[in-house]
Amino acid sequence: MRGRTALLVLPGLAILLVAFLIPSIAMLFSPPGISPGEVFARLGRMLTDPYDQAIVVRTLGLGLIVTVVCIGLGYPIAYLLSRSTSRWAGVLLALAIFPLLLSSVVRTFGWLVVLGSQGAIPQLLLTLGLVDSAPQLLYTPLAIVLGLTQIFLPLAVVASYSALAQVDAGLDEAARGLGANRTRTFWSVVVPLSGPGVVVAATLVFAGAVTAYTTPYLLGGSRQRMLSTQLYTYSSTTIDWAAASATALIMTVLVFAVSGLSSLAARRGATS
Amino acid sequence: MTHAARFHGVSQVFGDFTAVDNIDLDIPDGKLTTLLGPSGCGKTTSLRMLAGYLAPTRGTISIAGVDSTRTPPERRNLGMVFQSYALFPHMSVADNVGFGLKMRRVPAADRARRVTESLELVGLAHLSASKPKKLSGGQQQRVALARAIAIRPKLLLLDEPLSNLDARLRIQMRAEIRRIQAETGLAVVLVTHDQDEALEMSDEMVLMKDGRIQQQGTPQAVFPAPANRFVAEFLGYENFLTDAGGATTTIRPEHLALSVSERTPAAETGAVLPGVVLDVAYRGVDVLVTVASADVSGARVELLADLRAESAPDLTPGADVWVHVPATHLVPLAAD
Amino acid sequence: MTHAARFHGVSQVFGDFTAVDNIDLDIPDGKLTTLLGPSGCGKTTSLRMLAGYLAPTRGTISIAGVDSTRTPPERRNLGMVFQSYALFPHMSVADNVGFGLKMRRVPAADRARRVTESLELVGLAHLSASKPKKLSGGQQQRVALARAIAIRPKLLLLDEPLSNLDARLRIQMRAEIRRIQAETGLAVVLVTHDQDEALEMSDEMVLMKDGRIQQQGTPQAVFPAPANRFVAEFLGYENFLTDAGGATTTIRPEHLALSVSERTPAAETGAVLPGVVLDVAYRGVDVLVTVASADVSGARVELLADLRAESAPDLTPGADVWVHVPATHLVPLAAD
Amino acid sequence: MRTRHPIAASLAVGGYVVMLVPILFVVVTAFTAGSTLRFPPDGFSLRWFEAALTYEPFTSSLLSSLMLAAISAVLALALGVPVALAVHRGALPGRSVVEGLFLSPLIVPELVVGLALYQQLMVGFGLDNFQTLLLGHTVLMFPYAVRVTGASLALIDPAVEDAARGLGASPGRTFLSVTLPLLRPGLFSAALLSFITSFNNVPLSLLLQSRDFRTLPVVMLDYVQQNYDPIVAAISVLILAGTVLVAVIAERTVGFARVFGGINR
Amino acid sequence: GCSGGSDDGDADTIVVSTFPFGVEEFTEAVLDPFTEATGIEVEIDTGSNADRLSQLQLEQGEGGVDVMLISDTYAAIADSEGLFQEVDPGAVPNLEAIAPFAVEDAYTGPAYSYQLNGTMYNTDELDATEAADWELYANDDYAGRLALPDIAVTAGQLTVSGVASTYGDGPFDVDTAFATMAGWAPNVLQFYSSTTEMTNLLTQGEIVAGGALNGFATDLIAAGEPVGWTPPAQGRYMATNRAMIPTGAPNLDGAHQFIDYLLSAEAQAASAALVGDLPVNLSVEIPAELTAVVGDVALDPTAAGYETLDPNEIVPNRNEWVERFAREVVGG
Ligand SMILES: Nc1ncnc2c1ncn2[C@@H]1O[C@H](COP(=O)(O)OP(=O)(O)OP(=O)(O)O)[C@@H](O)[C@H]1O
Ligand SMILES: Nc1ncnc2c1ncn2[C@@H]1O[C@H](COP(=O)(O)OP(=O)(O)OP(=O)(O)O)[C@@H](O)[C@H]1O
Ligand SMILES: [Mg+2]
Ligand SMILES: [Mg+2]
Repeated sequence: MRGRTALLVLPGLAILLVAFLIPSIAMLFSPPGISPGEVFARLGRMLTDPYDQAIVVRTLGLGLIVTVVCIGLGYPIAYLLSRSTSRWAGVLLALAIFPLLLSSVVRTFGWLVVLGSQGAIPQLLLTLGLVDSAPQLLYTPLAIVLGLTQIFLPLAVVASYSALAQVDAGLDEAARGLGANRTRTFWSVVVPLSGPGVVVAATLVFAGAVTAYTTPYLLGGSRQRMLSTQLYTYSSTTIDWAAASATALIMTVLVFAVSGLSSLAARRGATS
Repeated sequence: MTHAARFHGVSQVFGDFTAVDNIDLDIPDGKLTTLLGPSGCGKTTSLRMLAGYLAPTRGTISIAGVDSTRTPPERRNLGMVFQSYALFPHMSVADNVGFGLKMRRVPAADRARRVTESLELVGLAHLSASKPKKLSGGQQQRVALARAIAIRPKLLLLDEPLSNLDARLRIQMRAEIRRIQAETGLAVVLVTHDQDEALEMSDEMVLMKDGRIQQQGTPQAVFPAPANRFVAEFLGYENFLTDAGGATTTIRPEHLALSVSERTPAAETGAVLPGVVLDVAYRGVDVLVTVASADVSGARVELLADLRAESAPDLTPGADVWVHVPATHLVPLAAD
Repeated sequence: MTHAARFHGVSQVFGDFTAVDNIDLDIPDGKLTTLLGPSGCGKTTSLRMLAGYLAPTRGTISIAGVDSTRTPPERRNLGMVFQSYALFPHMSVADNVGFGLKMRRVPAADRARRVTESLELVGLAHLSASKPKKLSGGQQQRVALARAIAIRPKLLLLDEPLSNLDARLRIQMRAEIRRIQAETGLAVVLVTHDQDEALEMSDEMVLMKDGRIQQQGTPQAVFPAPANRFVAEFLGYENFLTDAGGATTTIRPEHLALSVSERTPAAETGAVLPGVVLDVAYRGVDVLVTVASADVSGARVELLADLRAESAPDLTPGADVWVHVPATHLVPLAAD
Repeated sequence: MRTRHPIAASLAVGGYVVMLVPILFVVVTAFTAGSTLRFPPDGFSLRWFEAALTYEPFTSSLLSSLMLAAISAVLALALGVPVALAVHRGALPGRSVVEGLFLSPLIVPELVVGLALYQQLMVGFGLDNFQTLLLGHTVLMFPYAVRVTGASLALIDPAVEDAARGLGASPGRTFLSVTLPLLRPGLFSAALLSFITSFNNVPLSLLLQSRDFRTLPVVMLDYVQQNYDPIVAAISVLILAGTVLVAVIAERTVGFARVFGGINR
Repeated sequence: GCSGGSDDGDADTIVVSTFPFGVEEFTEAVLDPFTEATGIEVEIDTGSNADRLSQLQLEQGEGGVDVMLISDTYAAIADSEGLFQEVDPGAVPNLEAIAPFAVEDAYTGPAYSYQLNGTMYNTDELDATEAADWELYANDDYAGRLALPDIAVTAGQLTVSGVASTYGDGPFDVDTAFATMAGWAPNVLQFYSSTTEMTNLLTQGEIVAGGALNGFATDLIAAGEPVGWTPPAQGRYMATNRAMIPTGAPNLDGAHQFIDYLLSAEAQAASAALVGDLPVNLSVEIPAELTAVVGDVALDPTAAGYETLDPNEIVPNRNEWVERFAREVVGG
C-alpha cells in the first residue's frame, strides 16, 4: 500500500517539474544570454551593497508585518465564522472573499481615495482636529501594509477557515469545562489544533506579500523599493536579466527560509 | 439539605424535538446522584445544560444556590467526563490531565504531583507521555476521568465514565470515585446504564424517560418500590401481573421460585401459578428460566425467573412447572 | 471444525511496545467468539489486524482458510463496529447504514429495505434522516451496529458494541445479534468488558492479558475452571485460598455462605472458617459482605460473599461470622 | 451576529474595514457621470457600465479568464489533492521536501516563471498560448491544492476512512465518498483561492497572451496604462456583482456556510 | 511573439506587433485600409515594450513577427543586439515624405509617430508659464504636490535629459541632472512609473503638476477637465515610436509594404485623427484635439526646439542611469 500511495504524487510532480521547476530553475540560474556565473556575480554584488541590503530588509520586514497583520485579523474572522451558527456567517464569509476578485490596480485607486492627502482618513483627522495638516499616508510603508493586507487578508481568512472548520467544537467545550475561558481555550486548544492550517495561511500570505508587485509599487511609491519592484525594474525597464535573476533568487530563498522556519516551528510546537 | 445544583422547569428543544421536557431536579450536595434512563432519554443533554454548554430553552439552573443559567462553563467549576471523552489530541496524557490545573494557575510542581496522583488513580501513570490517539478505548476513558478528577471540582459530572472498562477495573474505579467523593465532599452526577453501578454507588437515583423525570430517591427507596412500569422494567423487574383488583403488580426474576410440584418449596403467602418452561439460559452462577403462564386475572404472561444454579430444579423447555410468586415481593405499580 | 479466521503467531509491536504478543487464535465458523481482557490488553489491536487495518508485525492471519495477511480491508468482507463508532459525520443515519450495501452495488430499493430493517432492529428507524452529530451516545453506537450488520458479512467484528446502552436495550441487542447469527450462520467476534454478556452470548471465550491469550474455550468450560489466577479474577472469582498442600484455590462470592453460628447452615464438605465482618454493601437483590478471615494455611485473607438479600443473616461490620467454603465449588488454579 | 469574543470580534471588524472600505469608494466612483475616476463622483450615471459591457476586449477576455481559471483550478485540484493525500495518509518518503516543492510556485516570482514558461514551453516545445497558460496557471495553484487541502486533511479522523474500507469501499471509493466530502472546507477554500489567483493573475500571464486568447486582468492592465477612466471601476463592480449573485444562489440553494462548513455544522 | 496559429511565410499575411492599447482605433485607422489597399491580411500581436522585447530576445528575432511597432529606447536595445534588420529604403518610398528626425541612422527602422515631453498641470492652480518652468519643481509652495516620471518610463529619460541640458552641459550630463532633481525630490510626491497613475493623482487633486508626455493629456483636455499641458521652457525632448522589422520576419515584402503604408499621408492622417498619434509626415493636417494640447509644436517639432535623444548615448548607459536615478534622485 505504501508504494501505491507514493504513486499519487507522480502526475502532479511530473507537471510541476516540466511546467515549473525545470524551466524556472533554468531561467533563474541562466537567463537568456547570461551565464550562471554572471548571475552569481551580480548576486554577490547585491548582497554586499547597502542600498540593496536595505531593500532586502525592507521586503522581509514588510512581508513579516503583513503576514502578522493578515493572520492577526484573518484568523479571528475565520474562527468566529467557523464557530458561528448564525445564517449571517455564510454572507460574511462571502464578503471576506469578494475583495480577492478586485483587480489590484482598481483597489489601489480605492486606497488613493482613502489615504491621499485629499482622502478620507487625512481629511477625517483634520476635521477632528487631531492633526494640523494632512499627514502623508500615501507612499509610505503604512500604505503598503494596508494595501497588501487588503489583498492577502481574504486569503488568510479562507485558508485558516478550512483548517478551523475541521477542529471539533467538542474540544472547545472540554477546555471550557476545565476552567479555560474563551481566550485560553482559543490559545490552548483551537490554535494548536488548527496550527498547520495557520502555518499554511501564513506561508501563502508571506510569499504573496514578498512577491507582489503592483500594490507595493502603487501604494509605496518609488521611494519604498522592495525586491519585487526591483525585479520589475530589472525585467521590464532595463532588461537586465542577471540582476533580475539575482533578485528573484534572493526572493525565493527568503520565502523558502521563512516558510521552512515557520513550519519547523509549528512542528516543534505540535510535538512538544 | 443543601443543593449542589437545581433545575427549575428546564427544557431543551432541538428544532421541533424536545430532548428535555420541563424538569425540576435537585442535585444534593456532597452526594452521588445517578441519572438513569434509556438511550436518548436526555441524560447527556441535561448534563450539558448543567455544565453550561447548552443554554436551556426554558427554565433556570442554579448552582450552589446561585442562578447560573447564563454562567459560562469555565466559571462553573465543574469537572466533566464526556461520553465521547473529548481528549485534546495535541497534548500528552499528562498535559490533558494537567490542563484544568494549569487554567487554575496551579504551580508547575504541584500540578505535576496532582497529575501523577490522578493518573495513578486510574492506573495510567506509565502512559503519561503518550498522545491520546495511541491509547486503547478504555485507557482514553480513564484519562478523561483523571482529567475531570484532577481539578477537584465542586461538582463532578460523569457521562458514562466507565462504560469501556472491564468489570474489575470498573469496580476499582467506582471505589475510587466514592473515595474521592467522601474525602472531598464534592457532589457527583453520574450517568450510567449499569444498574449495579447505580445501585451500588448512588446516594440518590434519578430515572428519566423521554426527557422527563420518572422517579427520584435513594436506591433503597427506589429499587424496591418503582413508581411505574417504566421504572420497574428499567430496574429489571421483568414480571408484570395483573392482580385480582385489575391493578398491575411486578416482581423481580430473582424473587420467583420454581418447583416441579406445587408443594415444594414450602408455599409462602402469595400465588402459585402453573406454567410451561419456554427457555433455560445458563449464566454462570445462575440460570434464567422463561415460563409461559397465566396470572390470576387469567391473562397469558411470560415470566422470567432467575435462580441460583445450584438450587435450581433440573428443567428443560416444555416441562411443566409451578411458579411461586411471594406476596412480600410483589410491588404494586401506578399507571405509567 | 472450520475456522472463520485464524491467527498464526501474530504480534503487533508499536515502537518498543508489544501490544499483541505472538498469539495463535482460531475463530470458529458460525459461532460467536468473545474477546475478554483488561483495558489495554490488545483486544482492539487484534480486531484491527483481523479487519486488515493494521498489518501484523509478525505472523499471518487467514480468513476462511485463505492467508489474508495482506488483503486490504475492503476485500475481507467483514463488518466491524468500532469502539469509537467512526460514523460518517457527513451522511445521514440511513446513508451510514446503507454505505456498505452501496459499495456492494445493492440496488437502491433493496438497499432502502435493508437499511430500514437494520435500523428497526436497533430501534432507530425514526432517526434515519438525522446526522450522527445530533444523536445521543447510545444512538450513535446503535447506528454503528446497524451499519455493520446491514451488509450481512461473513465475519462480524464488534468492539464493545453495546457499552453505551442501558441494560434493557443491551439484552435486546444481544438477542438480536444472536438471532442474526443463528439465521445467517456468520461468525462473530465480540469484544466486551461485560462478563454477563460474554457468558450469555459466547460460544467461545478468549481471555487476553498483556497481548497474550490466557485461556480459550466455551463459557461452560472456562467459567467453572479458570486456568489461572488472572482468569479467575477476571471472571469474578474474588476469593483466593491456599489449601493444605500450598496450592491456590479460588471460589466465587456467590458460593460462599455465612452463618452466625458454625452449624447453620448445614455444613457441607469443605472448610468452615471463622471471620469478622468488615463491610456490608447493599445491592438490590443481593448483599456483598466482606469478611476478614484466615485460610487453612493460616494466612490472613479477605473473603467476599455475595448473598441473596432475603436469605442473608443480619450482619453489621465487626460481627463474628463463620464462612462456609463448599469443597464442590473450590477451583484449583495453575500458577499464573 | 452576537459574539462572546470581544477581542476577536474587534479584530474581525477591523479586518472587514480594511478589506471593504476602499472597495466601497471604488464602487461608488463607477457610477460617476464624469469622465475621470474621481471621488466624490461627478453626478450619477450608468454610462461606464454600458461602456464596460460593450467594450469587446473586456467581454471576450472575461470569458477567456473564466474558462482558464475554471479549467486550471479543476486540473490543479485533480493533480494536487492526490499529492496531499500521499503526504498526509501515505508513508511518503521525504514528505516535507515534497510539500516544499509544491509550495515553490508561489515563491518563485511569477514574472520569472512567465518568462521561463515562454522560453521552454512555447519557444522550446512549441505549445500554444492557451496550453502554456493552462499549465502555468495549474502549477501556480498547486500550493493551494496541496497545502490548503492538506491542512484540512490532517484534521480528518482516519477512523472513518477505515470504516469505509471495512464496509467494502476500495481506497478510491473511500476517497470519493468519505474523504472528499469531509475535505469540503479545504477543497472549497483551495478551489476558491485557485480560481481567484488565476482570475486575477497578471505577471505570469503577461508574456503568454496571444491575439486569440487574452485574459481579463492583462487586458485591464493594458487599458489602464493608457486610460484610467471609470470603465475599469465599472467592470470591477460588474465582477463583484456577479460574485454576489453566485454567492446568493449558493446560499439559497445549498447554503454557503454548509458548502464551506466543516464537521461542526 | 506568438508562433501558434500564425501563417509563417504566407505572402498574403503579415504579423504586426504593437502596443496593447488603442488597438481598435489603430485597426480602423491603419490596418483595415492597408488590407484594402494591398490585399495583405494583418494579424496583430500586442504587449508592452518590455514584454515584446523580452519575447524577441527569447526567440532571437524569430517568432513570426513581420513588423514591430515599439518605442525608440526598446528599438535601440534590440538593434544593439541585432534583433532587427535594416528597413530597405528602396521598398519604402514614403521615407522621403517624413520628417528628418524620423529617419535617423541610429535605428534600423523609421519613426512613424512621436511624443513630446512636457508638464501636465492643473489649470485652476497654475498657468502655462509657471508649469513650463523647471523651477516649478523647486518651489516649496507646491511641496508634496508634484510628480515626476521615473527614469524607467519614456518621459523619465526625456525629463532627465531636459534637466541635464537646462542646468548642465547637454542632454547626457546626468550628474548635473540627478543632482538637480535630487534637490527637487523632497517636493515630489511620487516618481511615477505609470502615467495614468500620475493623471489620477492630478484629477483627484493630490498633485498640481507633473512631467508627462503630451499623449496622456489629450483625453483629459477634450473631456473638459481643468488640465493643461505645456512644453518646458527649455530642454525639450521627444521620443519616437518606430516601425522595426525583426531579423526573422517571414514576410519581408509585406513588412516593407506595411511600413510604407504606415508612413503614407493617408495613414498618418487617420492615425492622428483616430489614435491621437502625432504624425511624422509633417504635411498631414493635425486634428484640433491634438493642437488643443500641443499647440503649434506638432507642425514642426524640430522647429519648436524639440530634439530626439541619441540612442547610442542611452543604450550603453541606461542600466547604470536607472540604478543611479533610484539611488541618487529617488532615495532609498
Ligand atoms: N498506535 C499505537 N501506538 C502505540 N501504542 C498503541 C497504539 N495503539 C494501541 N496502543 C497500545 O496498545 C495496547 C493495546 O491497545 P488496544 O486498543 O488493543 O487495547 P484494548 O484491549 O482494546 O483495550 P480497551 O478495552 O481499553 O479498549 C494499549 O496499551 C495501547 O496503549
Ligand atoms: N443537537 C441535537 N439536535 C437534535 N437532536 C438532538 C441533539 N442532541 C441530542 N438530540 C436528541 O436528543 C435526545 C437526547 O439526547 P441525549 O444525548 O441527551 O441522550 P442520552 O440520554 O444521553 O442518551 P445515551 O444514553 O444514548 O447517551 C436524543 O434523542 C437525541 O437524538
Ligand atoms: Mg448520552
Ligand atoms: Mg479497545
